[in-house]
Amino acid sequence: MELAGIKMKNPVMVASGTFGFGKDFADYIDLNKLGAIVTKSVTLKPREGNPPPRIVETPSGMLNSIGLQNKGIEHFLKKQLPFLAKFDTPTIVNIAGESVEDYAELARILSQETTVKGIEVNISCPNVKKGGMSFGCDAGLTKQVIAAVRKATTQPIIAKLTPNVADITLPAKAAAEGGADALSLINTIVGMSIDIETGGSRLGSLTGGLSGPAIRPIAVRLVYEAARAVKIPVIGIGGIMSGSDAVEFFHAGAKAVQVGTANFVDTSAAINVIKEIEEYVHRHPRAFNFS
Amino acid sequence: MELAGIKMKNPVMVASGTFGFGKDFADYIDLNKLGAIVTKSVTLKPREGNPPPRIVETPSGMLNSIGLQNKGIEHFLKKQLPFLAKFDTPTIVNIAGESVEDYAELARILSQETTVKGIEVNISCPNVKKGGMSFGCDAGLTKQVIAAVRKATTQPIIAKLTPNVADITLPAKAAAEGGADALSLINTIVGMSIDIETGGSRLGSLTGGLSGPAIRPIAVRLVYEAARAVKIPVIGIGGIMSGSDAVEFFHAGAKAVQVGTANFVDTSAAINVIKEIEEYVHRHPRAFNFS
Amino acid sequence: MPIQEKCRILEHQKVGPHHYKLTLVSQYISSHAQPGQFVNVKCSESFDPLLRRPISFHRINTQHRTFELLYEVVGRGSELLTKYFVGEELDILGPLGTGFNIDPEKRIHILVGGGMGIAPLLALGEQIQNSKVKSQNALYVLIGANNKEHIFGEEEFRKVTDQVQVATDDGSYGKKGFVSDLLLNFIETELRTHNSELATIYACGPRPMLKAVAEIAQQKKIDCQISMEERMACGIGACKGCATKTAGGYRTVCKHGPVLDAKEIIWN
Amino acid sequence: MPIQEKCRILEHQKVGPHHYKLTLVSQYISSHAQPGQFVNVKCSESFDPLLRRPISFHRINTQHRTFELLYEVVGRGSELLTKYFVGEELDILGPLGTGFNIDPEKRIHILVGGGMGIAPLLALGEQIQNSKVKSQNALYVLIGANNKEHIFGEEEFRKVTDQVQVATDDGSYGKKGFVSDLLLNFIETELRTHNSELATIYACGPRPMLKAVAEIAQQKKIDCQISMEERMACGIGACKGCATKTAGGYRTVCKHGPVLDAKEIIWN
Ligand SMILES: Cc1cc2nc3c(=O)[nH]c(=O)nc-3n(C[C@H](O)[C@H](O)[C@H](O)COP(=O)(O)OP(=O)(O)OC[C@H]3O[C@@H](n4cnc5c(N)ncnc54)[C@H](O)[C@@H]3O)c2cc1C
Ligand SMILES: Cc1cc2nc3c(=O)[nH]c(=O)nc-3n(C[C@H](O)[C@H](O)[C@H](O)COP(=O)(O)OP(=O)(O)OC[C@H]3O[C@@H](n4cnc5c(N)ncnc54)[C@H](O)[C@@H]3O)c2cc1C
Ligand SMILES: Cc1cc2nc3c(=O)[nH]c(=O)nc-3n(C[C@H](O)[C@H](O)[C@H](O)COP(=O)(O)O)c2cc1C
Ligand SMILES: Cc1cc2nc3c(=O)[nH]c(=O)nc-3n(C[C@H](O)[C@H](O)[C@H](O)COP(=O)(O)O)c2cc1C
Ligand code: FES
Ligand code: FES
Repeated sequence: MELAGIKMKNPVMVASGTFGFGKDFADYIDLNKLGAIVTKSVTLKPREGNPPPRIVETPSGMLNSIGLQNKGIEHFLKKQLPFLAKFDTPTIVNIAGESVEDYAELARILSQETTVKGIEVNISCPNVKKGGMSFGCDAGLTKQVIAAVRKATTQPIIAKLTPNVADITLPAKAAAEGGADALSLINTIVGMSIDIETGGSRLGSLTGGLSGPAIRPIAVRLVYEAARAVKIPVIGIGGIMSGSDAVEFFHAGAKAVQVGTANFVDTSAAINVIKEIEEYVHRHPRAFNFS
Repeated sequence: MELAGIKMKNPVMVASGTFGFGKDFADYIDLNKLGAIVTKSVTLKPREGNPPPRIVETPSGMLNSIGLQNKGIEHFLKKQLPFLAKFDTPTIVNIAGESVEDYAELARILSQETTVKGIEVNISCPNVKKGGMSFGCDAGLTKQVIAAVRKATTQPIIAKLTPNVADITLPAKAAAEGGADALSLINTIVGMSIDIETGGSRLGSLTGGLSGPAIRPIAVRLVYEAARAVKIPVIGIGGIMSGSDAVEFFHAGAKAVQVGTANFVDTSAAINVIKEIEEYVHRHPRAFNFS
Repeated sequence: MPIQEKCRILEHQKVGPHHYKLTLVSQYISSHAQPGQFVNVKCSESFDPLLRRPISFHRINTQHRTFELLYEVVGRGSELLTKYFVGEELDILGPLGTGFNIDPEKRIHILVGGGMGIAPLLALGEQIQNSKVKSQNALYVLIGANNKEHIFGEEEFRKVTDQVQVATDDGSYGKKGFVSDLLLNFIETELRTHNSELATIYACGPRPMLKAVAEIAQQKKIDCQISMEERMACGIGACKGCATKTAGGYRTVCKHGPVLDAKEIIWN
Repeated sequence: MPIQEKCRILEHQKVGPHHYKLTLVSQYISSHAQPGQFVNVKCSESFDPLLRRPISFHRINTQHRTFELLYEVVGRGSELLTKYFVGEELDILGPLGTGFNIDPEKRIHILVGGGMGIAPLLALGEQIQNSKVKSQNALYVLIGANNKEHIFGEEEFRKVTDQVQVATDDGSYGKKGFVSDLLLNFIETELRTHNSELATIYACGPRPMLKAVAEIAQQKKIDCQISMEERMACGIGACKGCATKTAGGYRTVCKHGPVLDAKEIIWN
């Protein structure tokens, strides 16, 4: 199949930030089997991330406040991309910036890399003070960021949207107008958990991003709405733990999906999702048109 | 304690729509022990509600699309209020309308009733086509509805806010400006669940409202934000299953809480929450000031 | 009046490929339960699954202060139920809802169960046979299922009446066909010699079967009581989540039902 | 290289008020595990709780192809773990992380465990005593806990060394005081006659205790390895959720750790 100009074996990718840069999972699963690998967010300069604790479990979900810890684009190109390039699975690089220019610069740097098959633009990270979600919450800024990235590269662009908006169709349309080839949603929902003994946040930061099965009904609804608002393909993300969860997103209008938190629960989660979708498609040959 | 001018034995109410009009729970618990009873939403005219199925379970949560089924304000006053009036627990009537005038009219009718101790204005129901959430999503309309209710009654007014907004502080402030004596949040989050065999919604309606522990981290965050945006007291709602969950909301800035979905899981849920809060306050005598 | 109570498990047996029988102890619930009513069971301590699961009284044993549930594993709630052991306690809400109404004027009782739908009918059959007017009553039991493995309760039903007929969709046991075929055939043959006004049909099973039964009942002008299913949240009438469409508007399956007059039900 | 595997439960015993010992079978994991490493255990089939729980190797038995975990019930994950029976399987990820480093140059090994912190130390003690240079090694074990009931492993430690000291906060067993007091006393008395450069402290336990131990080690210029804890999501280095502050920046407890050089750790 092909999605936004990216050739994939199947419509199942692993979601940014839940799969590192692939290496950690290569011990457990065959990376060649994945539809695509979306890297952890890469920034221009190294980021040390947020103070611990960075993880709190919540009912059927988790909050994280990683804060985009990563070693920066240079280190990525030198140390992490070559590993990913060895696999017959497209690498989609997720980029995050603090300004429109950051995004454009990242896209420009990546545009030279033939082993990069697509760019996912993270305008939806709730765990950073500057940039991040503030771009995705504002349709005008969304369009601006995507347009700047569009100018900087000919590679396929996926705009990753935040659920923390009143009307998802506005940033969805804005991203499409800015020149995105696809949308991916949802990123995490801003949440908070308080330690009742101390009265303070259970995370090192005040808030974190909620992910996992708890948010799936919200994600399905937003994908449904976004898919009807734009003509470009939509990638469904949010609490996908099994093939049936993925199929729910396909019915909602998604053309592909990303598996996130599930990777932590089961290292084979994405592989199982792929298998279960195949079985579903076998049972329902006319349900979807993956092409 | 007193909240927004309503005298209560404790800061624990039961949430609208999860406790009927009290009668169904009187078999199981002593209604006199509750801080307050918030009735199911009452509308001017009877509403038959949405087509079934109206309930779908989701991971650590549930979607509902009841659609405000109720027999209207007249029936409420004649048949349901007298029962509630027998208890030494304040009745707060939750009202829902399709227009500003509906809300005002409902408030006017209720303003005569001395056994009604407060009005909760539901501008946040996601399960109706007209009115409901569309008021709560728009700060201007929020203010208009609350101001109209304010003009119609001297009873304490609680504005019930929807989480389906980008910035909760806007409707929060608008409601305060409109004259609300307190805010309650959150109502349910719009969600969707698809039957993968049929490809259609698992509910009789397309979407439903997500409630239960799954949404608690989101609710705590929104309460935290709202409590810092306004001077009037905030009532925390969303996934409260135990006393510690309630305490989390108090730490977030809530002055009282409402127990919703938990009532379905355990008929004594609200009573247990009350007990557990007492134990907490006993262990931490200076943690909160309930007065 | 229903209560919420922790009930001790006296027996828990596998009785079919995915089917279990659970015997619970409760003086109060066993002495207040009526056939057709149900309990709402907490299947886990976790929030996932969150809600209770409704299960009908399969047998009510006032004397032993116990009641039995017959359930099929169809998803996670019922799966978790299988993990509870004899001696442990289950958190139960009940008896809930409105059960079957045994009209003392009726003399011919026709129980029609499809699949797990036989669950509440055994309690009903036993009650009819224990009633004072037993000798004047004729009790017929028609049960159907996909195949032989899914036929339950035949033995127990035979203890209360020798008029038991069985059908399976695949013909692996009893007559080949639907239980509604059994019903139609029964009405057109054996019931022809009786006054059908003295008869009542009590039915429980999958929706398509119930619809077929309701149509036959209407066509043959026989009273018919149907035990309905709907997704539930509270189980006690508070949330209006279990509404089903009836001639009188939406009615709660958990309180107004689960047993409804077939004439009232709007099938689509 | 770690794997994800379903491991059969060979034994599962209650060994304390809220404490259990679990013996699991895995040829691969038992033959690759190192003391100080851990496994990430799936405690339920439900999504609540969602994440795996990290538990250290308490004992590694290569010969029997088994490994033991010693765990305390402190919340829902560990509570659910107690419901697994002998013969059932647990979904295990491991061996994970970087364990203790037994420097062949060192001759004096001081194991300091607080509460459940003794869990990984038994595997370490046994490995030190099984090593070829055993006769040249001196192994000291210092364990502490709130009270007598919470002292674990003493008997097993005494099988590998007769140098075991115990302290309890309330004095209900052994010396009254903290295990860090034992350590200080030990260093200032028994170790005085030795070359402290030949010594290494290996510590595991609650954070305040570890901090105290690290300070003592630094003050006395003794090498110190500390097994840290942090909330985890993936357990395999992918998510950066378990970061802890070190002199070299944030490091993952699950991959770079859990055992870290005490000098590297930034305590606040
Ligand atoms: C009044 C009443 C009495 C019942 N009596 C019995 C009984 O005696 N024995 C028995 O085995 N079952 C009985 N049921 C059905 C039983 O409640 C469901 O099978 C059970 O809730 C499924 O739970 P689960 O978690 O195992 O499955 P889930 O994972 O929740 O769902 C599995 C499948 O069952 C369907 N389902 C789930 N809940 C319900 C529900 N409340 N009504 C209809 N379909 C549902 C789902 O749509 C899905 O297709 C009764 C239901 C009602 C409403
Ligand atoms: C590398 C490592 C090795 C460990 N080895 C052992 C062991 O051998 N034996 C043992 O009993 N325990 C061990 N633990 C601790 C164990 O992982 C936690 O006790 C367990 O995860 C608690 O899960 P729960 O669901 O029972 O409790 P929860 O309900 O999750 O939490 C109960 C309490 O424990 C705290 N907690 C939860 N998870 C962690 C965590 N990962 N790190 C620190 N605190 C946590 C919570 O903040 C809370 O206060 C280890 C932890 C780590 C990180
Ligand atoms: C620990 C963690 C780290 C994440 N880091 C990133 C990130 O760096 N960039 C990004 O775009 N999304 C990030 N996400 C969001 C996920 O890619 C995904 O959008 C979200 O978790 C919802 O999907 P899920 O419920 O399947 O996890 C992260 C999520 C988690 C749980
Ligand atoms: C079945 C159901 C019906 C509800 N009906 C109403 C209603 O009529 N009016 C209203 O204001 N809120 C209604 N709510 C929202 C609850 O009052 C509450 O705000 C929400 O469920 C979140 O709290 P919880 O997670 O504790 O349930 C309903 C919720 C549920 C689950
Ligand atoms: S399930 Fe709540 S009213 Fe029936
Ligand atoms: S838990 Fe994910 S990196 Fe350590």
